[in-house]
Amino acid sequence: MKELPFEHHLLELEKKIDELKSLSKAHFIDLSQEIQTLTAKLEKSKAETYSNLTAWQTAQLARHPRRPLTLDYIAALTEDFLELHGGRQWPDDHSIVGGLARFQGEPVVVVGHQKGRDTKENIHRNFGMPHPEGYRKALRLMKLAEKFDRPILSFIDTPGAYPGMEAEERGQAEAIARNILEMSRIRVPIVVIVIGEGGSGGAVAIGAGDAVLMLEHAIYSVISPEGCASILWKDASKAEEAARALKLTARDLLDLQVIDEMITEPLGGAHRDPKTTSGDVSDAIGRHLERLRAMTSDELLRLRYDKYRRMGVYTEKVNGE
Amino acid sequence: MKELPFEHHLLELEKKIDELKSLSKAHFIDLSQEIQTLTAKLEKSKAETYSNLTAWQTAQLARHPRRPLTLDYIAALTEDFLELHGGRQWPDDHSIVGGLARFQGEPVVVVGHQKGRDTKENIHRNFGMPHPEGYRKALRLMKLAEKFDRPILSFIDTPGAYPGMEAEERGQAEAIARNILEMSRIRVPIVVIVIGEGGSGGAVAIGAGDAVLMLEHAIYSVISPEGCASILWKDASKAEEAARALKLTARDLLDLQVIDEMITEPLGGAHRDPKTTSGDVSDAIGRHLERLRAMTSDELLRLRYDKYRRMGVYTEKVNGE
Amino acid sequence: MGWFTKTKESIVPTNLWTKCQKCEDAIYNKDLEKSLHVCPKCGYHFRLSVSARIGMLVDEGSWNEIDGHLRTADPLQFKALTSYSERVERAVDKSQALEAITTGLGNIDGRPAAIGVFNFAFMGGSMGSVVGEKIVRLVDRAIEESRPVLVVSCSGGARMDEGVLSLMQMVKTSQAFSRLSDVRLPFLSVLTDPTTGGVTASFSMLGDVVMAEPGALIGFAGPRVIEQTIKETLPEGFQRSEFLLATGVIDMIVRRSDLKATLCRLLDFFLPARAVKAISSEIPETADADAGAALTL
Amino acid sequence: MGWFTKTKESIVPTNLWTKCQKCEDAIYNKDLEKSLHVCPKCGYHFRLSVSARIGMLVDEGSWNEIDGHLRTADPLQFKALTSYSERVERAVDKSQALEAITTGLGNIDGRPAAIGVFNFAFMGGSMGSVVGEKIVRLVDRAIEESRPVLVVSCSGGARMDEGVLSLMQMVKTSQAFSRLSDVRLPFLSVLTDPTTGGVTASFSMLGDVVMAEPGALIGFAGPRVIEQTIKETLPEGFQRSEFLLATGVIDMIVRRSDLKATLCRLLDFFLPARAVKAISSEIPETADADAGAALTL
Ligand SMILES: [Zn+2]
Ligand SMILES: [Zn+2]
Repeated sequence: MKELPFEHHLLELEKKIDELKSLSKAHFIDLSQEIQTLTAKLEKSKAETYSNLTAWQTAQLARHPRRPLTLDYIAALTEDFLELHGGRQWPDDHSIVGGLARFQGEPVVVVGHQKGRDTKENIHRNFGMPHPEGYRKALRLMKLAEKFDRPILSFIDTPGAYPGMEAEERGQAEAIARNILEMSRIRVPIVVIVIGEGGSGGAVAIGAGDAVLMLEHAIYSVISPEGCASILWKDASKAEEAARALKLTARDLLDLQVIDEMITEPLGGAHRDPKTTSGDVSDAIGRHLERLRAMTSDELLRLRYDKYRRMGVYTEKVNGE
Repeated sequence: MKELPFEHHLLELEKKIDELKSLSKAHFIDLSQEIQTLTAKLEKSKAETYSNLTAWQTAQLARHPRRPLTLDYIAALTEDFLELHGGRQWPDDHSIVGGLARFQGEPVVVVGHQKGRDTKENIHRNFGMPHPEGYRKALRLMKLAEKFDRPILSFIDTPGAYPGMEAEERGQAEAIARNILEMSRIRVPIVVIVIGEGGSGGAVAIGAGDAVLMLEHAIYSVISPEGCASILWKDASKAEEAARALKLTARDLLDLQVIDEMITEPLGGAHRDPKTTSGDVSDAIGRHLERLRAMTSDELLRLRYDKYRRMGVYTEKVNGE
Repeated sequence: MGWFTKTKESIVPTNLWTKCQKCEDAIYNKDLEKSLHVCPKCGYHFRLSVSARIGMLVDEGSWNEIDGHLRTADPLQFKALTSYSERVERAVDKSQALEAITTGLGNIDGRPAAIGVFNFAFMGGSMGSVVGEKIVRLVDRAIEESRPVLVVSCSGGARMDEGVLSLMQMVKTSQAFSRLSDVRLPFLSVLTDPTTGGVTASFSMLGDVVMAEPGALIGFAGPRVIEQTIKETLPEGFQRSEFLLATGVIDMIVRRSDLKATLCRLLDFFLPARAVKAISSEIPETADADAGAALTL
Repeated sequence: MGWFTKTKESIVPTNLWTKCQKCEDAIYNKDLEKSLHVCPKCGYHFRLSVSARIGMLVDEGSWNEIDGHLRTADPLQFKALTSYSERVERAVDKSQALEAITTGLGNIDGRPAAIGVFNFAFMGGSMGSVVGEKIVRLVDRAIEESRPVLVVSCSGGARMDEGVLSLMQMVKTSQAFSRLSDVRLPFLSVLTDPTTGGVTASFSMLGDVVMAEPGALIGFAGPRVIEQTIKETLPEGFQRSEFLLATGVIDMIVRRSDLKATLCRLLDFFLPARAVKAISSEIPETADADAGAALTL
């Protein structure tokens, strides 16, 4: 497993415990006391580390190469997934996947950004960075969901819209704008789950739902910490400071009332216990879906509108300068 | 002016008359008798020729390089034309034009195939053969018309959808199908005018309207005479026979009840008197628009459905073999 | 005589064996039938007869053909080297069918549906007035009885011999599916080798889900027309199912052996208020879903 | 002091002349003002101040600013090298405005409209909570009073200093225009140099007609970000108005001198039951409409 800098001492401890265990086994020595002490220390240290992650550390966890990806959640949370590739727009964009599935027995449409696990996969998936066709494919699927009155699950995990020439040529901006507008009209519940990186316009293009849930160690931001640092600090190495300043963690977003719920991750992050994570994600989605399905579509649209209408913080000075 | 084979004797006569006139003028000889005789002969010959055109001759007139094109009709029939390029699909397709205009004082949306006048223009316009984006642009404009309750004028003049690799790649078939489907739902009147070539799927993709008018010397067919000849006769030179067999003239289509009205052209074809032609086109459109605007949109959609529902000829044997 | 032994490609003299058009392997006919006419070696999908297609999809005893009596009336009195009427009669003889589509009502593993199957053996599955009318009546019937619609296309396009009337069938059929869509009944469109021209450019691309059998030629313009236009040879795989998946035109590629189970899953997804159990055990995970990705565009 | 004499590009020492950024000609300031800040020689469109923009579009005496008192509350307590509050104060000083958009009601040659004009001088015209709120209120007001909406955009995108809240303004503003669309009031969107990021990728691309001034930089990603990504220099003209016309993204390019007349024609087209006379004499036929065609993609 790839090591993140702040996990170093934990991994060292884990290694030491393993060594003691082997030693004990190989030489029939009773080291249970020592092992127990170290394990307790490890657990304490883990708890300390992961409950006090900085924003930058969270960003690193959000991008962890072993972190569960959209297709992992689809596999864990749903049955009978049938991927649909036809965005009816050239070409098929592999950085966004979607299709039909059953969630807790009920038919749903799922869409989501898809990153890769290794270089080859990442090239195929364009590192989870969509071109315009990706959004249009997602929109087609969401309209299909609307037509057949099926709720939508949308998984967010992208560094952002792809900043390339062809994406611009083919109308990246319009595609994102169109999706946001159309999502405000889709007459079925939309549950959004930020599972990793919520990168700016690329995220919001499939993220403007009724309920926005976010994993504890996911991030959601208007710009990457690196991008922000290089613009505002003129120094990309200030990413750590930028991450803090941007308020991009789930706890921050809960405070800012941008998300509806933070889904706690197992100690050490989703990748250390994907099963528990997906169980918790499933529960959270289920709860929100139940709430949203009880509404008429008029209510749903009104509340969705109000939700985003309220976002933003400003003051009104009655006598402006 | 480019000469069509069947016009040869007429052009010869015209030349002779001009010669006599110059002669008379230059030498102060009175040739008025001769000129009058020849002119009468010319008129008679013209009437004979143009009222008895074969289907193949009609096809040649329909493709005559001097024949008025969509933008010519827009300029003659409407005021305040504002071309809109944004199909919101890469790239802008110059073989289909469209925009906002006023027809007889009322706002309308116009769309149409656009051929070129010369090689350079034809390359720019792709000889009036659309790619998928052309249809999608037309559809966007038609939806804009629907949104603001403006009727649609659609001018048909294309050899057909472009049979190229990129067009296939980017979903030519789906784009045509989508347009046909969406046009059956557009809640404003759609008046279609076949002004030159009505080439197969490329034509019908913007041609499924409430009223389909057709100029006398236009053609409208499922396949070009040349294409048909090379498939069914295995010989492209049989185009003349194929043209006749295909029943592609305005009179044929009137008989087959595929068009609603044939607009008579000035003797010799639209290009010999564009002003009279566009006046007649304007009158015809005006009449149909008036009729269609008197309907509710529900009536309109029902009648549009019924119109195409009826098309086709078949028998029902009660005891099938 | 089985359908596939009639194909001109089957050059093995005996009726016991058929040569695969792709891998050239000789396949014992009984095996080919068992494998739904898919080459056991290379997966090549042979063209299927209407009866075989209905047989593999529709529950035994549930099939009721409708509108089988409709026949063309030769509206143009069309004549090329031979007359249209003659060509039709020959097609009837050759295909043992009256027209290029068979429509009817049937159940797919217990799920009622309205089903149309194109017959390529009848004038290349071309769409004229009868095909158009039969499709519209099928859709009307589906709306009456609240059935989903499935069409298995296999067609060279519009039928030239009916001129502009066959062109109008594109409008007539597409607007019928617009009505089906208005009442929110699903349309599943299956494209098989080949589906081109006016059929591709009308209703068959309008499915809520558009799927294709592997390796099928699917396009608007035929490959020869394109090659004449661009004066180049088309790359291998152009306009094949895998290419259409990669270009975002179709939703999925479904192997014939998975087709029935996939249709069932789709119907269960789209149809309201059916308490069905998941049948995921029966079919593999989205097979071939990414096959097109390897294709270089 | 006039706006353009402040730009760092105007290196001519006197305030009487301004140097054109494109053709480098020195232009007498009075001439530049008369030409609506368009270079008389090469047609370069200088960036316009909010007051100049309103002055050229809105009938004298008809302008009523609304919501001018809204100010940011620094929700993140954001601090980079300097704090957001400081940056805002500096922007207020520099631009003599309280925020990056001015909104209000006014008439365009007698036609009532709800109008928003971005102010690039205020933090690069970036969209934060206040800009979002002002746009939504403008749309609300337009719906109340049945007015069409015109927004002249000029923005670097979302305002980083408000973090994810500025991202949410994309949703907030876009959904407001969805409501405007529902009541069938027109939205005319004018893009000026530059319009990028979250403003381009939200409401400003959602106009019933989207037009741009000539030569404006318009895109989602900024050119530098793209160059860093692809590790190449972008071709001349990439992401300029003419490029966007050729790529089918925008509807038309309108020269500043034609803008008011074009807006009038559009409003007359879209607004119901206004008995207006054609004003085609005033402006040339779709100028620059095909300029982008020459661009090699
Ligand atoms: Zn084989
Ligand atoms: Zn200049």
